[in-house]
Amino acid sequence: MKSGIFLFFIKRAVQDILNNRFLNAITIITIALSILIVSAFGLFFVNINDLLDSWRKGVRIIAYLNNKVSQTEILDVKKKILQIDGVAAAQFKSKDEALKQLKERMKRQAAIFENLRENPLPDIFEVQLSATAQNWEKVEILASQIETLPEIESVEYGQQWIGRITGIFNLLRFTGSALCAVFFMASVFIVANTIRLLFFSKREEFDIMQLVGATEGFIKTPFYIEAILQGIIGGILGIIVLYISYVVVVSNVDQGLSSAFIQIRFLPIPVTLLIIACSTFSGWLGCYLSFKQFLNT
Amino acid sequence: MKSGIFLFFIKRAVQDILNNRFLNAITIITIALSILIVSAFGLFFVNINDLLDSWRKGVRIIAYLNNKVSQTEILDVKKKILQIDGVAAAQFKSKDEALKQLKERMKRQAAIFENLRENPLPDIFEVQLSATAQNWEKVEILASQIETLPEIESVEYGQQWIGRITGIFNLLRFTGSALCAVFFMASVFIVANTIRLLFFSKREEFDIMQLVGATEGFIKTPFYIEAILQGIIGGILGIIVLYISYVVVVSNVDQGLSSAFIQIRFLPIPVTLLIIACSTFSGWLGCYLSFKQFLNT
Amino acid sequence: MTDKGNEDNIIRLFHVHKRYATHSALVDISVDVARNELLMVTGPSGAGKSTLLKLLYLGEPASEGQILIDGINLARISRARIPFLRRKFGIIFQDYKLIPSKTVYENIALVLEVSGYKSSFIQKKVASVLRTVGMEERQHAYPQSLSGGEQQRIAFARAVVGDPQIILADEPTGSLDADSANIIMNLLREYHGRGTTLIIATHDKAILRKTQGRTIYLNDGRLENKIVNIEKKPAITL
Amino acid sequence: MTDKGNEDNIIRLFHVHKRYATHSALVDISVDVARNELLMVTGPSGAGKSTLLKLLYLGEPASEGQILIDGINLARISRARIPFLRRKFGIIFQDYKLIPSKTVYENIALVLEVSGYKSSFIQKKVASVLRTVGMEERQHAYPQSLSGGEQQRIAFARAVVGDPQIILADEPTGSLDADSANIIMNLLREYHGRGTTLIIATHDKAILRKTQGRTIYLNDGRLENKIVNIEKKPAITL
Ligand SMILES: Nc1ncnc2c1ncn2[C@@H]1O[C@H](COP(=O)(O)OP(=O)(O)OP(=O)(O)O)[C@@H](O)[C@H]1O
Ligand SMILES: Nc1ncnc2c1ncn2[C@@H]1O[C@H](COP(=O)(O)OP(=O)(O)OP(=O)(O)O)[C@@H](O)[C@H]1O
Ligand SMILES: [Mg+2]
Ligand SMILES: [Mg+2]
Repeated sequence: MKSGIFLFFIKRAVQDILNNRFLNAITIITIALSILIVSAFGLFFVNINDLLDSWRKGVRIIAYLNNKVSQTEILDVKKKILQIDGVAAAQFKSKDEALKQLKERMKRQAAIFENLRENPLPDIFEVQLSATAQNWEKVEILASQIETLPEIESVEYGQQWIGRITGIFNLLRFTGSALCAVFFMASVFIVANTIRLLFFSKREEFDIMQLVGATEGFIKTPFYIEAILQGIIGGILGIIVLYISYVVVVSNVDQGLSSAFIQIRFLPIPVTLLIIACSTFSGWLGCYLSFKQFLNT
Repeated sequence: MKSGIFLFFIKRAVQDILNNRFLNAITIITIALSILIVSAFGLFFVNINDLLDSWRKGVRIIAYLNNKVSQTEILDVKKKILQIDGVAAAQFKSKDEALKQLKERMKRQAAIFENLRENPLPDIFEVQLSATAQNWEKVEILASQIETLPEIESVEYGQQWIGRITGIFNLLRFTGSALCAVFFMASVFIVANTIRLLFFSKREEFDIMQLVGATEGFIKTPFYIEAILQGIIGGILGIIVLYISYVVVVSNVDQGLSSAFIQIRFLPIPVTLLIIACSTFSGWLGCYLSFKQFLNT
Repeated sequence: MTDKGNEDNIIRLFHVHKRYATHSALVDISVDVARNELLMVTGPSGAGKSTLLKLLYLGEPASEGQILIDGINLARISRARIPFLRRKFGIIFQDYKLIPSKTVYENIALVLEVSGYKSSFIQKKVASVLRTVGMEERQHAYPQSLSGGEQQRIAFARAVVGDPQIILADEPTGSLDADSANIIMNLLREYHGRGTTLIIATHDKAILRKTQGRTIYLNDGRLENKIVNIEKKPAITL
Repeated sequence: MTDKGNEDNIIRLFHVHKRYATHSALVDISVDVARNELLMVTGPSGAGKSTLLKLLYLGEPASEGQILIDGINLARISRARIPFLRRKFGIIFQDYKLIPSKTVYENIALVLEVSGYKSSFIQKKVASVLRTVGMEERQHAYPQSLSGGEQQRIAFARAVVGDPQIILADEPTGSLDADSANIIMNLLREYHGRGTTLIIATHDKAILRKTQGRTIYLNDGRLENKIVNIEKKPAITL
């Protein structure tokens, strides 16, 4: 019985969509467009984030060992470093290795190194940070923690660079998230407003149905179904258009980006589903607001 | 007479907006929201662009002079370098200066330099590039051009770094512009669709006016004015909301960003005007499409 | 639900007023309508006939006074009960109030769907009522494509399809030629014969003359009961 | 503009057909209406009366045949000329067709604004026509807040405010009580007396009986001219 009624309501909703094809097409397109906007920005933001992350991964602390540390003590030092909270890995590099690398890096000034009698460089540890520790304040704290170890002469980390990156990170994260929130809310309201405009043309129908004894549930249910269907369809359409654009863009861009180290990825499935869910919710909200306004008899 | 008629039409348009306050409020809010989306993204994009530009400004070519170049020839070399297309400036740096800087940069490895009998470094020119030359291919070409000068021993430029930056630049520019275009078109359609939904509730009115002998111009003009007014009001509202958000964000962010070298700026006035113009155009378009559909008797 | 003392009066109005922002549409109306009565409401244009009917089905609330429908006080009815109150009525609206986006069939079926009838029953019932008003061929047409009189017949069909306790007919034959009007009036009388309470608002003299029943006369929102009865009674006997 | 040979026939229909998707509304109608004639169109519900009027003001195009209005062939009229054709007519629509978002005053003034009259003239003219239909106090009301008969009177006022050459009145008194109907019919006759061509579609026997003029009878889309005249002429002499 109950499921029969529900089927009847779904039938009525679908019929109403078909009866008002023009209006519904316009509504669904509008919904799809606003979902497209939100999800396109989401996609952009996710990939910018990936990019920033990949840069940030490069942040590491160099710990210089003092000369007194013997070959045998090195493992102990490593253990101590690894025990510090926020350290992900520590890689030992002997003074000879370091000199070799330095020579390589400074090919042009190689002349400098020709006159060396002995290697003046210290042994070092390259300390990699865990993801949570990759912000400026954390890096500073970590660095000073490492420096307090007796075996460590001094530490180095690209202070200015990290400062810069952190500032930009914060700015991007902040404005990006703010934009996401704004876009999201704007879309919800656009979708809801569109549904309201759509249902405005139904006032008469609502009124007449009430006059022939329809309960509010009887009137509302099919329209809620309709609004939700439109939200779902619009949301899915928006995501599909985004995906197609994504595929086209990626296939064109990746050649020019072969040298780059980042890979453009699509929105993760959960995010996609969340977006569609929000589109659906917006449809519901528009319907709710419409009824709140039109059905006050 | 003509201006009298026009005044009459404006009066009718304003009256219609006031008569249908609810619908018009919803329409204007929707327009404002989509303009907000476009302009917010525009603002984001403009500032990201600024950021990228400020980084790119740092790209320079280091030209190492060979030992045979005497102090007197240096001015000649500078002239030659400056004559190359794409070079914006060239700054001479003597070998002593270079060593001093190197020592400073490599404080930790300062021990290396203590044993030097003579300065092994060459004199250099730091070559700054003009804005148009700041992409990877151009930099390479310029570098090889400079290298062919007899007085130049070799050149150095952050190949990998520039490659990276260029790839990311291109990607950001490309997707950013694409997003701008998508957002823009989406907004135009959202605005137009909103106006269409609004005017859908006017079909009856259009019909009746036609039946009592109104010309199409008589019917359309006030609605065009109405749609254009809505476009303008919605556009301005969107920009105002963006500006307020901008001021709030900037005043909150700038403290945390005191270390950063970029300054967040608002959209340039011409862009703002363009956005409002487009909003207006979208209103017009929606009106045009509505009439195309409803007035075919 | 039924109030014992007034079991025979399905509709009772006590000193009912209806005021709009600018003026009064009904002033101090007190009327009882017995179960299965046929009451005619007449009066000039703007007298308040439609307003009176509107108050009964809660199309508008009364500004003052009490209205009892089948023992239910309309001033105290809960929002959720209103649809059930309205199902007691079959209403022919003066302006038909057909849903433009639904076909003739759908418009009529709606009344039965609202009450949760089975679709096979609905089909049979709607087909039969369409046949009685001679509109079975146009069941898939939309209201706008019907002539005025055809729309009015559909409005009649929708009003009676649910076999309501009370039929409110507001100018039910205003757009009909004499023959069609007679058919509709005879159908209404038939429903009356089967026990339905009938209230007909009209200014059609021919109908007033030909229809047996009490007539009340509204003028400028006021009841002028006696005057009409005097005026009309001889008209029937003519 | 005027076709010499038919100067006295302001409206001419030659073998006009009107077909809708499912059926024919008018079949082979040929009628001439003389300048300043008063023509009545009658027939049962759905006969095609409203459709016939609709063809005249190009509310719908004819499916077949020729229609000449004041010498203009409607089949060949350019889109831009249609509004000017329509200004020859004053139309009382069966369903009134008042603009719901405009007040009574604005609805009537619209007809004059459309033709570009000065606002001081419009104000005077609208006020005067509102007075004649007894609706001057309701000029700021919206149509939905008017009773059926009041709306019909506004529809009449709008039809005549522009002093049109031809008045098309589709059931102009269907929602009016006898007194109001008489007032409206007398006003129509007055316009006729001043030279206006008048076409009235109605099935109100009282009006047909009381109004002098030619009557044509439509049945199922066909003209049954002679039969009506025989039927009616004696009615008038009664
Ligand atoms: N919503 C409203 N707002 C203001 N006035 C209204 C409203 N509805 C009706 N009226 C006024 O109340 C009075 C009574 O209206 P009602 O519709 O009851 O008249 P009626 O007797 O049915 O007339 P008719 O025979 O013309 O249909 C009229 O003057 C009308 O203008
Ligand atoms: N747009 C349309 N589409 C299909 N059929 C139509 C349309 N308009 C009118 N008809 C049909 O054409 C026929 C004639 O309609 P018309 O409105 O002319 O009748 P009428 O003589 O005015 O009747 P009434 O007295 O009831 O107003 C009717 O059967 C009607 O259903
Ligand atoms: Mg009424
Ligand atoms: Mg008709």
